[in-house]
Amino acid sequence: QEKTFALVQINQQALFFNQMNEGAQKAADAAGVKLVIFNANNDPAAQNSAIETYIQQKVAGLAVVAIDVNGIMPAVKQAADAGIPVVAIDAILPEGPQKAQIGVDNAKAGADMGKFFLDYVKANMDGKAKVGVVGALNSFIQNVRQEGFEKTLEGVSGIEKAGVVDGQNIQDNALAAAENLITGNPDMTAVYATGEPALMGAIAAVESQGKQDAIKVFGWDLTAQAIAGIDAGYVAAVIQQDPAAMGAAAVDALKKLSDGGSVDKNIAVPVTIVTKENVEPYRAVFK
Amino acid sequence: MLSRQSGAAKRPRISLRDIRKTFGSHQALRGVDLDLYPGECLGLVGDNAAGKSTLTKIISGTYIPDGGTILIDGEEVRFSGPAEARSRNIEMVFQDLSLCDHIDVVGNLFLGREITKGPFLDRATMLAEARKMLDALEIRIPRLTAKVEKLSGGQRQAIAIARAASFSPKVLIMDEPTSALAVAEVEAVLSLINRVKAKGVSVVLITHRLQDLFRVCDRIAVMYEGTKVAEREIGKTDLEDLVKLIVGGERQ
Amino acid sequence: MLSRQSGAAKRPRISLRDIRKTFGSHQALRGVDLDLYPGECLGLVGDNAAGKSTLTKIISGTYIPDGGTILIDGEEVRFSGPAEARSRNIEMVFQDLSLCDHIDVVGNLFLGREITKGPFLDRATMLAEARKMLDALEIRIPRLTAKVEKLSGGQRQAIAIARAASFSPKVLIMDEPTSALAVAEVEAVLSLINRVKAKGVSVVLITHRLQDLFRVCDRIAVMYEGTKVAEREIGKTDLEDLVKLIVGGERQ
Amino acid sequence: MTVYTERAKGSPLADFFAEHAQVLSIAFFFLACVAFFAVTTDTFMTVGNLLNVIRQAAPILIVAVAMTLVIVTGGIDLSVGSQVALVNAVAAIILAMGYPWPIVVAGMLAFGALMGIAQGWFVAYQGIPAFIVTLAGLSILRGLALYLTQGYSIPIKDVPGFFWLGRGQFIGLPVPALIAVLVAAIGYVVISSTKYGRQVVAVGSNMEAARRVGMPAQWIIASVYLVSGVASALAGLLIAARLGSGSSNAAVGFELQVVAAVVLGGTSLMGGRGTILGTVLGTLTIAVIGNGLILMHISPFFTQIVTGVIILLAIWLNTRIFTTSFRFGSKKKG
Amino acid sequence: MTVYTERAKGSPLADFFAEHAQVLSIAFFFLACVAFFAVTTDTFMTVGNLLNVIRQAAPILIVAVAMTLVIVTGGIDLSVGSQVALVNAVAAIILAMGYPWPIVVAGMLAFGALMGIAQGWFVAYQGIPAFIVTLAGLSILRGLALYLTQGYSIPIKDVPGFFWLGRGQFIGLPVPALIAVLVAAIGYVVISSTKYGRQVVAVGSNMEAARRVGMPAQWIIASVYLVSGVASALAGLLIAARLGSGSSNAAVGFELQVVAAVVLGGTSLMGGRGTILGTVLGTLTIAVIGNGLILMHISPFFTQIVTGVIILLAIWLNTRIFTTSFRFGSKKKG
Ligand SMILES: Nc1ncnc2c1ncn2[C@@H]1O[C@H](COP(=O)(O)OP(=O)(O)OP(=O)(O)O)[C@@H](O)[C@H]1O
Ligand SMILES: Nc1ncnc2c1ncn2[C@@H]1O[C@H](COP(=O)(O)OP(=O)(O)OP(=O)(O)O)[C@@H](O)[C@H]1O
Ligand SMILES: O[C@@H]1[C@@H](O)[C@H](O)OC[C@H]1O
Ligand SMILES: [Mg+2]
Ligand SMILES: [Mg+2]
Repeated sequence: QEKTFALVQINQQALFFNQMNEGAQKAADAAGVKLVIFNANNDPAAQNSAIETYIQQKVAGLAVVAIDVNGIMPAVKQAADAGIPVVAIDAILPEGPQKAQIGVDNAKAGADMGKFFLDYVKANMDGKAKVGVVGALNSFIQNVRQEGFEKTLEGVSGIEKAGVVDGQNIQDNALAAAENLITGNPDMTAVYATGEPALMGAIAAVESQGKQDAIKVFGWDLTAQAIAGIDAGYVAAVIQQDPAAMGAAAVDALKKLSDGGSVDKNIAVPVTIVTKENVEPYRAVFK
Repeated sequence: MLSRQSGAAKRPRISLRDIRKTFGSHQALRGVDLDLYPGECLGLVGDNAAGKSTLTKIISGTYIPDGGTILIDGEEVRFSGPAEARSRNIEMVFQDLSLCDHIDVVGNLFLGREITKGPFLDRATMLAEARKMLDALEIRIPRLTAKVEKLSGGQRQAIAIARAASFSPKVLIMDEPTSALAVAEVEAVLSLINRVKAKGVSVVLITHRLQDLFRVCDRIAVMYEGTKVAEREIGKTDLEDLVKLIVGGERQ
Repeated sequence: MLSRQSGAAKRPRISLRDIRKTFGSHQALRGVDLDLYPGECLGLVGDNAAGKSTLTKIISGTYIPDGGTILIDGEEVRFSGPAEARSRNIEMVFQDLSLCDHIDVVGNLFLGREITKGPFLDRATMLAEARKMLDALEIRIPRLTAKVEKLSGGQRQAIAIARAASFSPKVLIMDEPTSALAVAEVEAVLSLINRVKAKGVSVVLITHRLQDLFRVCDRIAVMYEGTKVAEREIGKTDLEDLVKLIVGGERQ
Repeated sequence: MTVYTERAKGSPLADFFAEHAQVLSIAFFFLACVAFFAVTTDTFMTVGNLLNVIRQAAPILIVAVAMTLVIVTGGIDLSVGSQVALVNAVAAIILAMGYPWPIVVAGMLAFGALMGIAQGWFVAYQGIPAFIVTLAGLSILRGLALYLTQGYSIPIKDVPGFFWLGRGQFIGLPVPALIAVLVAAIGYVVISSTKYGRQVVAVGSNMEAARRVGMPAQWIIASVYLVSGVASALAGLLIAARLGSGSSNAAVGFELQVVAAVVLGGTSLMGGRGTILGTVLGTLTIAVIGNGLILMHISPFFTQIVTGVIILLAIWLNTRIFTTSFRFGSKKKG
Repeated sequence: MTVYTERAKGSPLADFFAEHAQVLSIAFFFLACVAFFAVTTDTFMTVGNLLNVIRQAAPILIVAVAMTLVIVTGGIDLSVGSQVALVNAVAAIILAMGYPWPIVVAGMLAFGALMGIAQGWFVAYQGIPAFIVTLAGLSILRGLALYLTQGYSIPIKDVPGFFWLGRGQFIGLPVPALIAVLVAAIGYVVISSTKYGRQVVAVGSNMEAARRVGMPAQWIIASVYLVSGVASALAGLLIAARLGSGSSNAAVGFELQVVAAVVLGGTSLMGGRGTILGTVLGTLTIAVIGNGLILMHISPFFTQIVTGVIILLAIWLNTRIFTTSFRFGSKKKG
C-alpha cells in the first residue's frame, strides 16, 4: 500500500502556491507516494481542521504552509503525538516538534532587497528616491518582507517614504490602492510590492497612470507581467523564490522521515533577485 | 360541444363541478358545484371560513383545485395560474386587495396592464385614465402619484375594485369589495355592478352585507364548511331566510 | 385639576383638543376636538379618508400628533408610543388587524400579554384561555396552533377583536371591527360592546355599517376631510340624517 | 337540501409536514451526506473523526445560533467574523500580559456584549439598515484587530485552563462541542419557549404590530445584536484556545459561513421564520461536507466546485421531494 | 354646525422630501465627502485623480446597477465576484488563443447571461432562496476559474482594441467610466420608465399580487439574475482589460462591495424599493472614501477603521438631518 502525504496550503489564488503544489506533486509521483492537498482559502482554523482530519486518516506525513504560525502549532503537536512527521514550508514556525523548516528567510530576503534597492538608487537615481509600499497586511509573511525591507532603508539619507497601502493580497484591490498611492504622491519614484498580487497591481497601476518613465518597481514573485515590465525597464528587480523546489523538498523530506530517516532542521531554498541581466531562464516558466 | 348553445337553458359561462381543495389537514372545499351565467350577478354568502374566498380564487386561477372540473363556455379548462384566467377575461377583487405598496396609485390601477409607448410607460395617458376610473367609483384620492401604502383602508379597496372592473372583464369576481367603503362609495359599487351586468358580464359578489345582495343579485348561493348548502333565486328568498341558511339549522 | 370631578357634567375619560396631524403634504387631521366618557360607546363615522383611523391611532399612541392636547381622566398626557397607551388600558382593534403572520392563533391573541411560568411561555394556560376568548365571539377556528397567515379574512379579524377586548381595557377603540365578519359574528361583537359598556368601558366604534351604530352607540361623531363636522346624541338622529352629515351638504 | 355537515378532522401529520418542511428537508439532506461519506470513506464514521467534526463546527454553531435570532428579526450581522478576530487578538494580548484566564474570558464576553449593543443601537434606535451598520462594524473591528496585532499572530503560552476550553475533553467529549451543544439547547429553548423568543419572532414577523401591542420593539432588535456579540466573543475565545494564538486573520469569511448555515437551515432572510434545529443541521451539514471532501481526497481545484454543486443539487432535490405546498424561499415568494 | 371645507393642498416639496429622503441623504453625504477631501488634500480635485476614481469605480458601478434590480425583487446575487473572476480568466485564455477581441467580448457577455439565467432558474422556478443558490454559484464559479487558470494569471498581449476598453480614453474620458455611465443611464431608464422595470418593482413589492394580475412573475425574477450575469461579465472584461491579465484572484470580496454600494444608496434588502441614482451615489461615495484616505496618507492600519467609522457616522448624521417621517430601514421597521 502506497504512502499518503498531505500538504496543507494557504490558498490557490497566488501562482506561488500552485507552483509549490506542482513541485510537490511531481516529487510525489517520482517517489511513488500519494499526495493530497488541502486549500484553506486563507482561513487559519480550516488549516487546523484539515490537519486533524488527516491525523484521523493516519497519513504518513504532513507539510504545512501556515497562515497563523502560532495558531498552527497545536495541530502540529497533535500530529507529532500521533507519530506523523511534519515539515513546514515558507512561513517559519516557532520552536516545536516539526522536523524541518523549508524555504526562504523572508526577513533576510526583504533586507537583501532593501540593500539591492539602495545600491540601485545610488547607481541609477542619484541617490534620491521616494518609495511607496504596496503590501498585504493580512499576510504574515508579507509583513515580514515589508519590515525587512523598510528596516534597511531607515535613516538612509536621500530616501523618502511615501507610505504604505494595503492591497489585501487581491490584485484588483492592489491595483486601485497602487493607483491612489501614485496619484497621492506625484513625486514618487519607486514602489516596493511584497507579494504576487501586490506586484501585479503595482505594475498595472504604473501602466495605467503612464508612469513607466518616472517610477521603478521592486517586488516579489515573477509573473509574465513582471517579466514584461523588466523588459520594458520600469520593473527594476523581482525576488523570485523557487516554490516548486520548496514543494519538492518537502515531499522528499517527508519520504525520508517516514522511512525512518532524518533530515536537516533547516532546508534552505535560495531566492534570486531577478533583473534584466538574469531574467532569461524564467521566460519559459511564464510563457 | 357547442350543441346545447341557446338551448332551453342558457349555457353557463362558468361551470364548476365537485371542486375540492385541501390545505394541510384542512378541507377548505369538500366538493362544490356552481354555475355562473352571462349577465347575472351571483351572490356568494356563508359563515366566516366557509370557503368562499378559496372557491373564487380557484375560478381566478390563483389556487389550483385538488379535484373537480371547471368548464368555461362549455370547454374544460385547467388553469396553471392567474395569467391564464386573466387572459380569459376573468378578473377578481381579492379580499386582501393584492396591491403593491411600493407602487403609486396609477401604477396599481394598471398593474399588469401597463399602457406603453414603445418600451416606455405612458405615464400621462395612464394618469388621465386613472382619474376617470376612480371618479366612476366616487372615491377621492388627492395625489395619484402617491404610493398606495399610506392610503386609508377605503381608498385602497377602491383601487382594487377600479383595477378589476376597468379592463372589460367577462367574469368579475368581487370578494367583499365594499367592506371598507363608506356609504356613497358602496352605492357607487352597487351601481357599477348593475352597469356591468347589463353589458353581459357575469358577476360573483361575496359579501356579509346581506341587504346589498337584494339590490344587485339574481341568484344567491350559500356555503357552509366547504360545501354549497343552498341556492336561491333572489325573488324567492329574503333576509331572514338567508340568515337561517347561513347559520345552519343543524348547527347545534 | 381634579376640581370639576363628579360635577354637573361627568368628566370625560379622554378629551382631545385641536388635534392636528400632517403626512408630507397631506393634512390628515386639521384640528379635532373630541370627548369620550366612561361607559359610553361613541360612533365615529365619515367618508373614506376622512381621518377616522388617524384620529384613533393618536389615541392609542400609534401616531404622535403634530399639535393639540390629550387629556386622560383630566390629566394631560403625551404618549411616546403605543406601550404607554396600553399601560393606561387603552386597547385598539386596528383596521389592518396588526397580526403577526408567523405566529399561531394563541400567540397572536396573547401578543404582548404572554402568560408565563417563570421565564417560559405557559402554553397550556394560554391555549385554554384562547379557546374561551374566541368562543365569546362565536368564531370557529379549528386549530389554534395554526399560523394566522392562512386564516380566512373573518377569522383574522375575530382574533384581532378578541385580543383587544380580552385584557380588561378601560378604553376600547374598534376601527371597522366587523367589516369582514359574517352575520352571527357581527351580532356577537355588538353584544360584546354592550357588555363592556355596562362595565364602564369607553368604546369608540368606527364603522360604515350605519345600522349597527343604533344598536350600541350613545353618541355619534361625524368626520369630514380631517375635521369633526358634527356630533349627535343617538336619540336625536337617524340613518338618513347621518348619511347627509357624512356626505356633506356643502360638498358640491 | 344538503344536510349541514362539519368538515372532517384531517390528519395532523399533513400539518406537521407542511409546517416543518424546511427542517425535515435539511435533516434528510444531512443524513444523506452522512450516509454517503460513511460508505465512501473508511475514516468518516470513526469516533475520532466525528468528534473532530463537531469540535471544528463549534464556533460556527455558536454564532449561527445567535445569528438565527438576528435573522429572525429581519436583520443580519456581517460583523461576526471581525468580532471573532478582535476578541481572539485581544484575548491573546491580555493573556500575554499575565491576567488570569477566567477573568479574560469574562471580560471578553462583556466586550462582545458591548460591540453587539453598540451596533444594535444604530440598527434599532437610529433605524440604519443592519447591513450597513454591521458592514461598517466588519471593517472597523477587523481594522482594530489588524492594528492591535500589526498583522502578526500573538502566541498564547502556558494557560492550560484556557487551552482546555478549546482542546479539552469532558466526559469523553470535546469541550468546545459541549459548549456549542449547550448554546444550541439554550437557543432552542429561548426561541421556542420563552417570552423573549416570542418577542423576537413577533418583531421579525410584523414590527409595527409588535410595537402596537406594547412590546419594547426597539430594545428587542438591539438585544439580538448583543446576543450575537456575546456569541462571537465566545467563538473567538474557543478559536484562540484551540489555536493557541490570537490573530487578526482569524475567521476570515466567517460571516458568510454562518449566514449560509442559518439560511440552509430554513431561516428566512425576510424575518419572522427560523428554527434552531434547522440551524444546527445546516451547520453540521456544511461541516460534514467539508470534512468528507478532505477524507475523499478531492483535488483542491475541485473542492469548491464540488461543495457548491452538492449544496445546490441537494437542496434542489429536497425541494422536489418535499414539494407539497412547500416553498423554501421568503414569505413573498408564494 | 361646522361648515364643510376641503383640505388645503399642502406643499409638494414635503412629499418630495419624504419620498426621496434616501437619495437626498446619500447625495448630501457624497458631497460632504467630496468637499472634505477637496479641502484636506491637494490632489483630490485634480482631473487626473477624479478620472482615476471613476475608472476604478466603473466595474463596481456596472454590477451595482444590475444588483439594484436583483435586490429590488427581494433577492441577492452573491456570485458576482466569482462571475467576474471566471469571465476575466476565460477571456484571457480565449484571447491568448488568438480569437478576435470583439468576438470574445460578445461571447463573454453571452456566457454571463448563461451563468445568470442558470442561477435565476433555481431561484425563480425552483423556489430555492437566492442566498443559497448564489452562494453555491460563488463557490462553483470561483472554483472553475481556479481550475482553468491553475492559479496562473494569464497575460493578455497585444490586443490594443481590448485594452482600450479598460484603459483608453474617449472624448477625454476613460472608456470604462463611459461604459459605466451608460449602463447606469440605461438602468435608470429601465427601472423608472419601462414596463419591465415596473414588473421588477411589482414582483419585489408583492410577488403574489404581481402573479395575480397576470405578470410572468417567475420569469421576471429569473431575468434579473440574467441581467446581473451580463453586468458581471462586462465588469470582468473591463478588469481584464485594465489589468492586462486574467486571473482567478480577481474580484475577491466584490459581492460585498457591490451590495454595500446598493444598500448605501437606499435600496431595501427587503425588496420593492430602490433607485439607480442612489446606487450610483453609493458606489461613488465608497470609491471617493477609499481614494481620499490614501491621499490623506492615513496609515493603512487605520484605513479600514476610518472607512467604517466614516460610513457609519455619516449615515447616522444623515438620518438625523432627514429625520422627518424618514426611516432608512426596511419597510417593516416602521
Ligand atoms: N392558503 C391556505 N392555507 C391554509 N389554509 C387555508 C388557505 N386558504 C384558506 N385556508 C383555510 O380554508 C378555510 C376557508 O377559507 P376562506 O378564506 O375560503 O373562507 P371565506 O369563506 O372566504 O371566509 P371569510 O368570510 O372569513 O373571508 C379557512 O379555514 C382557512 O383557514
Ligand atoms: N402614515 C401615513 N402616511 C401618509 N398619509 C397617511 C398616513 N396615514 C393616513 N394617511 C392619509 O390620511 C388620510 C386619512 O386617512 P385615515 O386612514 O385616517 O382615513 P379613514 O377615515 O380611516 O378612512 P377609511 O374609512 O377609508 O378607513 C388619508 O388620505 C390617508 O392617505
Ligand atoms: O510569495 C508569496 C506571495 O505571493 C503570497 O501571496 O503570500 C505568500 C508568499 O510566500
Ligand atoms: Mg374570504
Ligand atoms: Mg380607516
